[in-house]
Amino acid sequence: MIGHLTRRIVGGAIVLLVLSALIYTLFYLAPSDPAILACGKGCTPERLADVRAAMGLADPVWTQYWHFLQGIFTGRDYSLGPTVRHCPAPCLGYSFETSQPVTTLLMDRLPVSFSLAFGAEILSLLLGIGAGLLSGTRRFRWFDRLVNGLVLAGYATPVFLVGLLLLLLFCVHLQWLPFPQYVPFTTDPLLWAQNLLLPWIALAVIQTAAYARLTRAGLQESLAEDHIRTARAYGIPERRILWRKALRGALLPLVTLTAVDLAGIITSAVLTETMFGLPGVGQLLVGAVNQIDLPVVVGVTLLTGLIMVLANTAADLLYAAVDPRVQLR
Amino acid sequence: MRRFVPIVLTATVLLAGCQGGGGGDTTTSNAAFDPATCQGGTLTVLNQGGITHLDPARLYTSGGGNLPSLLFRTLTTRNRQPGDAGTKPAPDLATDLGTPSDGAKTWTYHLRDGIQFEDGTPITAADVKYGIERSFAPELPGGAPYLRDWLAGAADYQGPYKQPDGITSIETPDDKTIVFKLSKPEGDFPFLATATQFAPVPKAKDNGVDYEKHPISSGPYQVESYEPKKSLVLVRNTHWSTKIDELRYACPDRIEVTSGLDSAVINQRIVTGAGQDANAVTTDAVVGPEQLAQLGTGSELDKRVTRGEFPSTTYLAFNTKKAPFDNPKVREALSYAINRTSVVNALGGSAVVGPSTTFLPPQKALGYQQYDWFPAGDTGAPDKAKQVLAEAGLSNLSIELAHENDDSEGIGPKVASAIQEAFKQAGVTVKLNAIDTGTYRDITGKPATQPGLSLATWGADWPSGGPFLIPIFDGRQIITAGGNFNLAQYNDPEVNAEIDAINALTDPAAAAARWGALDAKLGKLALVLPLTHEKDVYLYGKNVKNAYADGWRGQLDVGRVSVK
Amino acid sequence: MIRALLRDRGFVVGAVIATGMVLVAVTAPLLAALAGQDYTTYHDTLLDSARGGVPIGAFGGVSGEHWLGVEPGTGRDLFARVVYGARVSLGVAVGATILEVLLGVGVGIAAGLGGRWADAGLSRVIDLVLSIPSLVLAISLLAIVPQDWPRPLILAVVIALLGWGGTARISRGETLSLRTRDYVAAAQVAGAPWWRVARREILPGLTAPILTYAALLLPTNMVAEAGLSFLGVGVRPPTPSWGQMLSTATTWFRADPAYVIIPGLLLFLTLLSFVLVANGLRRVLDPRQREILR
Amino acid sequence: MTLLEVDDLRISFGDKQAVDGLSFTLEAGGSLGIVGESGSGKSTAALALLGLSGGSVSGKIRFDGTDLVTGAPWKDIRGARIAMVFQEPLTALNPFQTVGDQIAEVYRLHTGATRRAARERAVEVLGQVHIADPERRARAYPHQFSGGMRQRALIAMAIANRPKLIVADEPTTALDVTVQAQILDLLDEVRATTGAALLLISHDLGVVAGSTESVIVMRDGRAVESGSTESVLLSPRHEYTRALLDAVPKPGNRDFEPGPPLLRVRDVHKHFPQRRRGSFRKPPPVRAVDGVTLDVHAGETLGIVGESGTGKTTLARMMVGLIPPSSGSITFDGVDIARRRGRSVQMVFQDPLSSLNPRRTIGESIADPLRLSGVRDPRTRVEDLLERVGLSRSEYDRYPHQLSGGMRQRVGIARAVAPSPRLIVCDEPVSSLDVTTQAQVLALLEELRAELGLSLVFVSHDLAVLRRIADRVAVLKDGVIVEVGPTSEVYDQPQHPYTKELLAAVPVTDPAEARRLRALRSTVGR
Repeated sequence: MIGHLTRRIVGGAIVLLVLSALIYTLFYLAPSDPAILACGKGCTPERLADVRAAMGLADPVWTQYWHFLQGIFTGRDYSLGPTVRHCPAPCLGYSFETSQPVTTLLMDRLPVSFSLAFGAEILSLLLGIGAGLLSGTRRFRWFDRLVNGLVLAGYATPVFLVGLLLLLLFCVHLQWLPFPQYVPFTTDPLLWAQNLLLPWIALAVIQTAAYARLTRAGLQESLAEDHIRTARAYGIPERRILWRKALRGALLPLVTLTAVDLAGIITSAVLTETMFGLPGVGQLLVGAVNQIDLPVVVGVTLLTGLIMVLANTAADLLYAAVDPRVQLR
Repeated sequence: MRRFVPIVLTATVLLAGCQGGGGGDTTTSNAAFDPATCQGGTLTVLNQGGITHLDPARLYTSGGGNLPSLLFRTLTTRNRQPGDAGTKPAPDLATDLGTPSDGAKTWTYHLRDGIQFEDGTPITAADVKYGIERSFAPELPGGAPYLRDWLAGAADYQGPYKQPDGITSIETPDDKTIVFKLSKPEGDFPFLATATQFAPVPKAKDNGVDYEKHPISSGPYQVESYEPKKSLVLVRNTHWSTKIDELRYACPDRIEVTSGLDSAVINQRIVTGAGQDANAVTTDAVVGPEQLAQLGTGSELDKRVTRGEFPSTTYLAFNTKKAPFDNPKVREALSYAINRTSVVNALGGSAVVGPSTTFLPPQKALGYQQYDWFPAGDTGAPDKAKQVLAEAGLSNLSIELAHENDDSEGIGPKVASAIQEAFKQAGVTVKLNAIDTGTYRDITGKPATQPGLSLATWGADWPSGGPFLIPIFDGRQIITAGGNFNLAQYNDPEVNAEIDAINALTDPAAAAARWGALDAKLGKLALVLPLTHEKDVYLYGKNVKNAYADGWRGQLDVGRVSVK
Repeated sequence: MIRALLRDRGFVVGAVIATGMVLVAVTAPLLAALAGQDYTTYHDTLLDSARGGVPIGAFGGVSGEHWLGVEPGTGRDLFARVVYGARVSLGVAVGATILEVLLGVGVGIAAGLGGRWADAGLSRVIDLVLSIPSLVLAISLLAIVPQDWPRPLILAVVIALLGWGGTARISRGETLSLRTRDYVAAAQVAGAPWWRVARREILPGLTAPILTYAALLLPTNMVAEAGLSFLGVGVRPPTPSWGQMLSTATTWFRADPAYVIIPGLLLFLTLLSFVLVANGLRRVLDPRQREILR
Repeated sequence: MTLLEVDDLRISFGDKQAVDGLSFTLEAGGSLGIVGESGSGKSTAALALLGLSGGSVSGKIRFDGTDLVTGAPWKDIRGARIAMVFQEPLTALNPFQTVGDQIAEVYRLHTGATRRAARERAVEVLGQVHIADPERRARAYPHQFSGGMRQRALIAMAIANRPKLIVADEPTTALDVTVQAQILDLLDEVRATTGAALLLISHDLGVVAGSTESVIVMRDGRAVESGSTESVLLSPRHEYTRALLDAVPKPGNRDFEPGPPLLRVRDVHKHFPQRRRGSFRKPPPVRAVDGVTLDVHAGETLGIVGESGTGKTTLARMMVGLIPPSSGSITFDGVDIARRRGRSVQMVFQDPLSSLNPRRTIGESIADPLRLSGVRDPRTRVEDLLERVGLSRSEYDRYPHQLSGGMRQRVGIARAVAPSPRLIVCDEPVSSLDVTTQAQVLALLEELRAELGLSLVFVSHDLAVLRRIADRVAVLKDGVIVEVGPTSEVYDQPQHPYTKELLAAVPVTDPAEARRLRALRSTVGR
């Protein structure tokens, strides 16, 4: 268990290291120069050189990368001009564009992405498992078919398409819902939910179907297992068999999937956030890429990479927790 | 999605005003408005582009900007009047527009009495000087380049952090007097003095890059909270009063700015006007197709519109040092071939841009004179173009067109495709060359790397012909190392001499007439191919009063609106 | 097998639509010519410039000449753009899928048949690829690649480079399981060298799972292309792509809903058809009916 | 007193008649065996006793005064009065629940006992089935038990409610021979101590021989013969019963003069490294084969016997050079086996389905080694070989899944003899086949050996099979050969205690002998 975690952590660290190095190299090779953007219109070459030096871009790329790594582990100092500001570890640097610490920017955006991901995940789990149970117990044939068809359609639907259609329907035609704008949960939970409802639905449409199918398949597989026959042979009531025995096996794959999907929503939220104009991590990234804001791009990449690594580890641990047969080594 | 110019405060974009060209209905609703009793309420500002830097050294705005001028008073500022009057500068911290001497090479200002920072400290000439010096620091990039160019001996100045001795060409003989020594005559200096770099900064409060977290206000409001590109909340500055500032009304008690919104969402919200949105205005979200459909139909929305014009031209730049654009016939032929309707549609339709046959946009203050030397009609004259090309012995012409790789600045793929198609009608094959937006100006601004044909925009930093024509046509402004705007690489001593002569004029009206004549003269040479000029249509909320298009930049003047 | 496939109604419907789409993509110039249109010509007279350039007429300006109406803002023929758009969407997806399969199967077999160290090393690489936030990296990559490189090719390569992990993992897993089969041992006892084992014994066993997986990768890659084009890092104008159209549609969907519905519906239909094909293949080829559809 | 009376039981699934007029009775505390090959309907009949057979059921099942066909109070019957012991002990237990909880759950359900009492009962019955430290083991999950322990746990679950009838459906099929013996002994013991009747279902005549008083032989849903175990097994009247008994391997008797050593195994070890658990200490490797020295002589058949996990497959694979030994040497004709692969030594595998590539025709599979040894157009040779192993020439183009198990194993043998090897190592070649097919394949191997002058290494867990075919036998335990010698010597005068234990565990079809062995086991075992 400890060994497994150690390996996971080391492996995750390597992934993050490779990712950040990759981004640094790519941006170094890229033709764009963030100093030009900062310097603005009418920037002379002399001024540009000064600005570049002030932004720390005059150093060779490996020196920049080394400073970046140092910042993560020991923090770094930034010259503000007359004074020096210390950025404590883990310091991901400062945005070229807005001079804000990248960590602040990320912390600022995370609640939005998390709200989006968790809401959508919970919604799709509830609907998906519900539908899966209904169709898995084969009580309604037509429902079974419907779920089957929906999962195929869900797989074939890009989130931005669903998003557009939902906006068209609910915000423009029916005008039932406001055009989404992010309201922090702490400000007004009701408005928070109301505004996020459409993005949640857009994301859930796709996942609900997948979960329904998985639940249904898992349930059927689970009900066909030998130990269910044993339970029947020992007179355990069907209801109890379904809820206590079959469901657990059926939902097992969902446990790992949920963790990974959650990470997937956060990391691929770019599309949803762009679609609905939510100021999350994904939107931050798109803006940063356009502005060649390297520290922010690296920051977002590392954050999403970290979330993926954590989710995968969490999935492993969860799996081990719910399935006694699994031993983490 | 037209996110073009009016992103109020971003560093990359130029802002300037206009004569209020189309703004016929600007004053109609103001009959009952009384600036003495307008105070109260909270104004909501919904914007697309956020404020990236709230540091007066880094802001690139003219006329003091819209929101920044609520915090930063400058030596002069734009005259806050509807219509033509609004295109003139007016004294702000200074007692007058400045006294020129030495043939407009020296400008002297006196500060008015009673002016204070938000903490009650009196504002001195040294504070103004320090504010200007800060803008030279490479740690604080982004501001307009004119001061570095104009101030004598300031080109190599590295800012007060590295060179605390300061700039010698700015003198402060006493707390109330500040004198600028320029390297050449500049009659437009009162216009430049509206820039935020001319706002006072108390040296004791300067903490460099972090200063923007809470810049010390000299205006009617002070910062309550500020998040770059996201939000800005302003509350009253108790050390300001209408007694020391006649131009700003500062009606709302509180101003809440939200940025980073989609323009369609902003306009939708203003139209609906639910809750706080009834008190909403926008300074950068021009109306989209959906609202345009509702305008002019006699609906309630028609009363909630301001129309202005921003002096800006989108054009095709010919590199006359590169074949085949060194041949005037080619430039003429393309001028005949252009289909301006396609370009207008690509930029959002006739409500928000107009076709241009002149380089100067149609504003009186700039000295606009109508001309159309190569009439292409609404949709181009491909046959005429073919004929000109045939005369020059150039059929089957194949050229490359450089453009930005996104449409955010209005010189992206959409416009490029429209031009490609128009030239195709004239038998000219165009290959599109998309260049990353981040480096576009760098590549086009270096004669060594400048493509033969590129899309460009130019906006005036203040409503005068000088900043519009000088960087583009003054042969001495060709900067080979980079940052060049004279993309035609045109150098005619006669034109240069005329520019100098106009620059020395301190009467704006006289200067305007000569700028207009110069533009018409240059137009005959087809050095550039003008495409469109900006028009701005903004909506405002139900409760907003005294909303008129600011004559300098075509936007609502936030300094004078009321929500009471 | 084919008979079994033909019994699957979903597969048949999917295959018909998918084939149709492929045909459309291949014959795009012909179809556009048939409609008497091309995808670049501007029709300014069909737009209401005062209203921002929305098409004049019902449902996005549908007429006898413009079968699906015209594009708002430009007046370009939507039918021509849609059929040419199919080329990009399908081309990029097919290209990326082929690359992913080649790369994934190669690495997977190498890891599965190689020694302990080769497996350990390659498995780490596969894990790395799988744990990369691919959309995030793709956006950065595509923003950096020089603009004048052939865009569809770059798209396919980027999508493939970030997406071959799944194929590799499946190939490795299958190879590891296949190599324990006695028939592989039998071949080895008979003295077959490793490459002969890989080609004759392992590869045929990989065909079914990889084919099923690849069939699902195709729509996934189409979504990826559409998503990247949607975000503005896809193909360059005037080349049309469905994702790009949907991206433009976000500004037009209130004023010209038809512009959302046409490319959106096509994208959905095409994706659905490929998913149906994949689902049918899976049912027939993969008797264990593994739930790779998620 | 009659506990269970089944009269003219018919169960059909659509057109298929799975059970076709089955009748029998079972006395309280008595024992009955049902024997039949797969598909004979024996399990369906057993499930019908619990109303779990599915299909349409008709006829009469009278249990303890209740009719089980026309609806029964199943809640009081299942697990309480009739308890079932299933074949696959791993899958028959819920993997997510501890063993103790599962037993307690069943007990509570039927007795309404408190949680605590149920728990105590679970521990008690686990002790009753001889699970050491039942208190602690009750808290373990099924996967933490060995196969034998799982089956004990299932039996514990069965007796928890003191049922009147225990139905055991192939309870020992998946188990090793010694464990099988233990489980059968346990069932016997449980029957004695609880007074429950036992219905034992098996395909193996040897299994029922020692454990039941009477027996029914089923075929195609019908009882072909029934009676007391003694009379049926010792003097069968029905020819099917006779055929079944005949197929049980009989001791072979071949006079044999061993030739010179052909394959020499010298002090061979094979250790598989274990993955690190925790980050500190590397665990010791698994010693699959731990010092084996062995000769295979020209012309002989060497049997290697061992239970699962004794390293016999590893040894077999090393003998053909598939796995390199960790240390020691294996030489063929004096040359390292790794360099002789392909020509001289061939292998026949256990699972004939897995040993043939499902995507290639069987002809191609056989032709492969021929091609590798340089034959250009091997089709005719392959067809000859097919004929030789008893298949028709036209089978060349068929695929493995189109053949029966026995035919597939013939293909496997044809492939092995194709490149004219001198030694064939057979790894459990008949263990997945029906008894009757098994006999045919063994006969084929013997013929080929004589005809081609082959040497055979025959690895098996089945002592009876080895006794029939092997000239010499080596007994493998924990990677070490504990005893080796001529077959008759090893079987008749076993020296090593493990050999004795193995021999005592072998199920035999003679009921008297079976009882003798059980008595022997109880003295050897404890």
